[in-house]
Amino acid sequence: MTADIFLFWLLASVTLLSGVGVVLVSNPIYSALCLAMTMVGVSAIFATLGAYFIAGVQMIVYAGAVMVLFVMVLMLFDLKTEIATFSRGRISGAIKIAIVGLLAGLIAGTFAMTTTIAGKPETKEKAGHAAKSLGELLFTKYVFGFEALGVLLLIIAIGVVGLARSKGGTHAKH
Amino acid sequence: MNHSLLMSILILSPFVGFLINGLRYKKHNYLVAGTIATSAVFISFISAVFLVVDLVGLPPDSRRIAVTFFEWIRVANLSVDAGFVVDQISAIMILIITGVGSLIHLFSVGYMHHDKGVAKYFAYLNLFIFNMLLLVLGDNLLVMFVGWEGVGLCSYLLIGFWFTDETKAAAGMKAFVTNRVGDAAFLLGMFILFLTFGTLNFSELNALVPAAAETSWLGAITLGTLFLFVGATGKSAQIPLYIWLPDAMAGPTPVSALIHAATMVTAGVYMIVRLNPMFMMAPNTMMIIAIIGAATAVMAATIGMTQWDIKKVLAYSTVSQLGYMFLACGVGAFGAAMFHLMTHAFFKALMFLGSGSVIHAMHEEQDIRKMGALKKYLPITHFTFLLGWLAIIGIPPFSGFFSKDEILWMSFHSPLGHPVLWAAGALGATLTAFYMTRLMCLTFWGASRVPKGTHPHESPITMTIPLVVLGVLSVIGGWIGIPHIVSDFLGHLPNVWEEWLHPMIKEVPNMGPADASLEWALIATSVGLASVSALVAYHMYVRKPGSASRVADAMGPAYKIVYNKYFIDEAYFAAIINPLVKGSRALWYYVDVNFIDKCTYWAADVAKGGGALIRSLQNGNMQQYAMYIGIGLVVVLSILLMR
Amino acid sequence: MQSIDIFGQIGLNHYLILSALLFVTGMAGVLLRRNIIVLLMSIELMLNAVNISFIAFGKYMNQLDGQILVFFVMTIAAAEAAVGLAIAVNIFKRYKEVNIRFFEHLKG
Amino acid sequence: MGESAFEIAINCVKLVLVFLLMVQMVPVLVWLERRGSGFIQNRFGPNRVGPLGLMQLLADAVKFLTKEEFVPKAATKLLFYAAPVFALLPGTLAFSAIPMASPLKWGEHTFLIQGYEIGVGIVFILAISSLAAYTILMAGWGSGNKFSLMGALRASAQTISYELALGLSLVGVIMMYGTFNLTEMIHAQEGAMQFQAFGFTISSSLLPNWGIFYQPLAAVLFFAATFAESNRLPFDLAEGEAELVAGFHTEYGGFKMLLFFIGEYGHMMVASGLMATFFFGGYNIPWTTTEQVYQWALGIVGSPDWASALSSAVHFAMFFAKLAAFLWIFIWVRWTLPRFRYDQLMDLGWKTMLPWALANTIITAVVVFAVSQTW
Amino acid sequence: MPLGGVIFIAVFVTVFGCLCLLAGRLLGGKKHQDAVKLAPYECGIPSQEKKDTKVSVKFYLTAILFILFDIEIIFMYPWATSFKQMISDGTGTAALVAMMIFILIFIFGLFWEIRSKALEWD
Repeated sequence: MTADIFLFWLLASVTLLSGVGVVLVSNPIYSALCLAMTMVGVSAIFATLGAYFIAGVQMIVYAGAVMVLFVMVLMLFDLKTEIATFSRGRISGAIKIAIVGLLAGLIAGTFAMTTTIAGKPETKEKAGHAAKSLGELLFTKYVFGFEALGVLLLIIAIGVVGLARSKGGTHAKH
Repeated sequence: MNHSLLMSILILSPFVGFLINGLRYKKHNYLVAGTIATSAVFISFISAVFLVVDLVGLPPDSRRIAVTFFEWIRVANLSVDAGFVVDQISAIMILIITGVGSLIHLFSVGYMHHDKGVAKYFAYLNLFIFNMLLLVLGDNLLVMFVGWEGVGLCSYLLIGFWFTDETKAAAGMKAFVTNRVGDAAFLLGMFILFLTFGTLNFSELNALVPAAAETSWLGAITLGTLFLFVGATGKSAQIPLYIWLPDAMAGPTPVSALIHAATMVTAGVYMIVRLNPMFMMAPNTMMIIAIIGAATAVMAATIGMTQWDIKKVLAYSTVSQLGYMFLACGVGAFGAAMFHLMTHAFFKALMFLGSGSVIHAMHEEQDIRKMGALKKYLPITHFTFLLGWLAIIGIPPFSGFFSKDEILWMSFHSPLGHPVLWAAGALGATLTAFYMTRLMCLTFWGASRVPKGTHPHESPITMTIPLVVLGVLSVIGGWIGIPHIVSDFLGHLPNVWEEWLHPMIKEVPNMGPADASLEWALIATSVGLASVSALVAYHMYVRKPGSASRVADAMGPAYKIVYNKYFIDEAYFAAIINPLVKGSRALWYYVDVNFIDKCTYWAADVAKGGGALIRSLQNGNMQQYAMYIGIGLVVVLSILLMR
Repeated sequence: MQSIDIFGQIGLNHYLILSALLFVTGMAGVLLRRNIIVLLMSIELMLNAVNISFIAFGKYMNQLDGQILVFFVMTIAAAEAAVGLAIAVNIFKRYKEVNIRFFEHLKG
Repeated sequence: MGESAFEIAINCVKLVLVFLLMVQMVPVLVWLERRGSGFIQNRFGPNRVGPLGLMQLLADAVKFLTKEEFVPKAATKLLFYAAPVFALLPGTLAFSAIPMASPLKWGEHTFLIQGYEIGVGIVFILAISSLAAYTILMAGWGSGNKFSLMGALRASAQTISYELALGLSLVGVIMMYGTFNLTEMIHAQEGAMQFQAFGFTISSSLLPNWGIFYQPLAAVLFFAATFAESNRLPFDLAEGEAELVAGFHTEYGGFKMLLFFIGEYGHMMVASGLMATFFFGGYNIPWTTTEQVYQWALGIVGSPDWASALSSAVHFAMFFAKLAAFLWIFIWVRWTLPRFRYDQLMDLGWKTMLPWALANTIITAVVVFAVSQTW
Repeated sequence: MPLGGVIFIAVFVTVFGCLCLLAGRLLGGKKHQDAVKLAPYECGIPSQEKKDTKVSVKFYLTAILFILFDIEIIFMYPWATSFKQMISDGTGTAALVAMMIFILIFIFGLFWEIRSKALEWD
């Protein structure tokens, strides 16, 4: 099991580091690329947890679609020369950082002290089987949510076209 | 027939008429609206007749048809039902209300046909009938009070019916405000009675009262009845709250006939009669009622002698006659009060309608100085008016004679009465004879003073039919209550009235045996005085026109005082209204503007400042919002983790 | 309390704490960055952190519901990103501005 | 990754071998492309260096290596350098997931002739290839040249547009096989045609049991979409030379350019491998099953270990043949069809292929459902 | 677990690429660089500022629509794998109906986009 443990620490550190990179890097394009890296790392973590299909979906949807959109937008509007990275205000900045730190400690502490789920991880199953059960669950228990999401996506598609159309024609104005 | 069904038809029929006319008033012409309203009241009248017939069929001791529709209020030990009861007293009232009411509705069809708001008028009239029925049928004070307020509202609406005329609108408001004073007292009386007896139901109250003997000079019963009486003075236009009634003549004449002569103004009398066992337990109240009644009778009569407006004369006459009824109540002659109430309803409604007919003929002219010799133009009106005149001045065998005589006799004979009261009553009768004769002379007889261009004409048939019917009733209405002494003389005619009311009326204790010769003497005196007075008036206004003004001049200041209604209105203004207005203005300025408003401004400033302070938190900076969420999360998690 | 080999034994808590740290990192981004697009990305980061929790719980409780929920969360996150970016681009086109503080002027 | 150090080592070596195979295919393909284009266009192509110009490969490599190292001034250095490196990744990672031959059983060990077996193989490959857009965008933006950027945007827009048709066309395939696993798919295509319908088993030895006979529409759509995915003619709008010079790699030269080439050819190989796997039976020899081949090999060599090795080799040869065939089709099409206009390209992706893929999905679902009913 | 393999080959390839770059740098010919050469490539005319680049927002609109439709397609995958299984489990009809509704929504969206000319390139 040492390989698994090594993998966890590797992936956790990669994910966390790139996550921190998102916040700290001042060029938003690097931020986006860092986030893409985080997504890939999270996907790998899903894989270590046996959720292979979800890992793939994570890659396709987040890394392959959402982040591409972000990068595309950033490149499209060429935001390299950036305004100041962080918002002004020393006091509020200090408070915010303190909150973040406290929250990190608190959540971690809460988990460490309270989580008592003693269930053993399921025995190794064929990944394909998990995906199949996922499909069955999706189409029985969660079928309503599934259809609702279909409608949501339709609405978003229509709305986004409306947004993109509004005031500005097809070309970015300068 | 089913009593509750009859009762609901009786009560709701006018209400349905009100809804139909009220909700669609713009679409109706006078004929449709009048037909709807009149038939609504007529249906009510028929149900009333059915109910009364059923009531008559019951044995005398249990003549009572009670219907409870639902429990209206139940709070702690206050329990009020929407209960209605037809008994001997309310039976008379519903017959008068619906009967006279339908006649007046019929009259209105002709009288109001030129008016634009005719449907609205009929709607109000129907609403009034509905409320009046609530008032008389309610089996407890609260339901009665609902009707009481309802008729007040309708009175206000109808007095101010031509609200575009400011004085008429003001008259409506005056009536309403004056009534409010009485209503407040009525409420206080109700509270006191409820506190004392724990119920508002009439029969329960009347049953409980005899057991609770009054111990002190001004106990709960005296106080309660006194307050109720003040309420009655408001509604029934007695001293000191009569001032609204003459002004109420601003409304359409049929309204005056219905509301301000026949029905609503008698509500106070009705209320006292309904609670007569309780009033009997409060001799102090009784005394006050008798004195007020007698004083009102005389004072209103004196004012009536000097008025030139045909309706004003009738209005003061009404006040005066109501004084008689209160006098009767005050001396314990409740039967006589009810009797006079009924006969008065007939002849005064007749006279008001007659005056309406005259006004109609004279094209809205109300000043009797511009009339005279209308006999030939308005034969039917004149004849019926003549019947009313004979009835009111108490000439036998017209109805007024019997009821008025009964009152005068009782005020002399009853242990609660006093010769002075009788003397006041007799004086009032004399004055009544004078001013009514004056009215007849100036309106119908003597020389014509009708301005050129005015062509008086007899009224249409819808207006004359009610006059005729009421005329007949004015003549024969008194025959059901012929006094013992007269009936003995005529050969033992039954006194239907007395028998009918007997179970409901508490006997005056210590009533001595009637002295026949004394009674005859008193009757002769009052009739004689009235006749003489009438003759004098005839002489003064027909034979020698002008002598009246000489007399008035001779009287000088006294005449002036009377002509100006004893300056009562002015006195009220000086004593109550102006100080009230000034005090209110001072309160408004010093308390409201300078204190309360400043407090509220201060509160507003605080809120505004606080808002500005808090608004700085809501500055649109999304990250700050997120920070607040974060702070909240930290706090919540800390609390969770501490536990 | 028995001693636990923190580094040698990977359990649920490890994933949860990783998720918490990622979440907090994303939150720091939301709180501190000024570029609206970076803000949107930080929100995505937070959502991802939550997804890790879902999957970890799902695995350790032997249930697939967690994965379904992650599926849904991803969908909604993508939709949110789409709309958020569309709005940001719209504003950028008109005002040449991506500073979050600028968006304060859009009220009313 | 493996239970023991031995297996881990074997797996690592295997992965490196797969990668090297892929890299070594590139010069061959370049040569093939140039010779092939010459053949198609009725000219010679490279023929000076070595026999049939085969040594041209080496000469090219030397040329690439000795080119001047050049970075434009406006470039963002990190991205400019990182892009070609990352260009290698998607192709390699995806290609490693494709099974290339039947497993080799040697003693107690079983060696899969592929980089790694992934349970959700299709999803993995789609996920990996969706990362290709980053390379393009990084290169285009990192060059600091507006032609590069526009080329990159065009290329990525095109890539993602065709990814929809690509992904959707696979839904029918997945439905058919009921799995994401590539090995299971290959097993499902063994032997001669045989399937269940209305409760009957229908078989025909006329045709192999290949996916293309069940999903012809999906095969056409998938193949067309892979062309667009790999930015090859007739879909090479990103480097529309008249307008955009050379697309996102305008500023690249030398070895960096070579890495892009490797990535592009890697993409082609993945596409070809997937075509073979999904629709043409993978490493299976037509009309036969893996078991039959193994028995045949056992009859020749006798030892189970060697028989397994032999059958793996035969299967590998079969797979390689199919791969080469599809690669040749790629080259063939490139030099045959003219280029699309950009709006035509997008219209084709969104308005033609996507609806057809949807139709394919619906038809497949309905047919699968109907055929499963028995009466 | 194949994940280790994936990571291994990814790292290996990255290192390989870096080595290649290094080799190109080391073996590359001598440098002649001047301002014109270092300027962004332009067809013989002085290069423009990048700011002036006008890029059609169509690209990002396409990307957004891609995300939305991509998710819808991804939703079909678990259904596709388990469809046969569900048919034999007896829930096939419900699954088919659910997916048909979903696909109808998809088709509606697609055709709405086509009709509203969101996918037109000029």
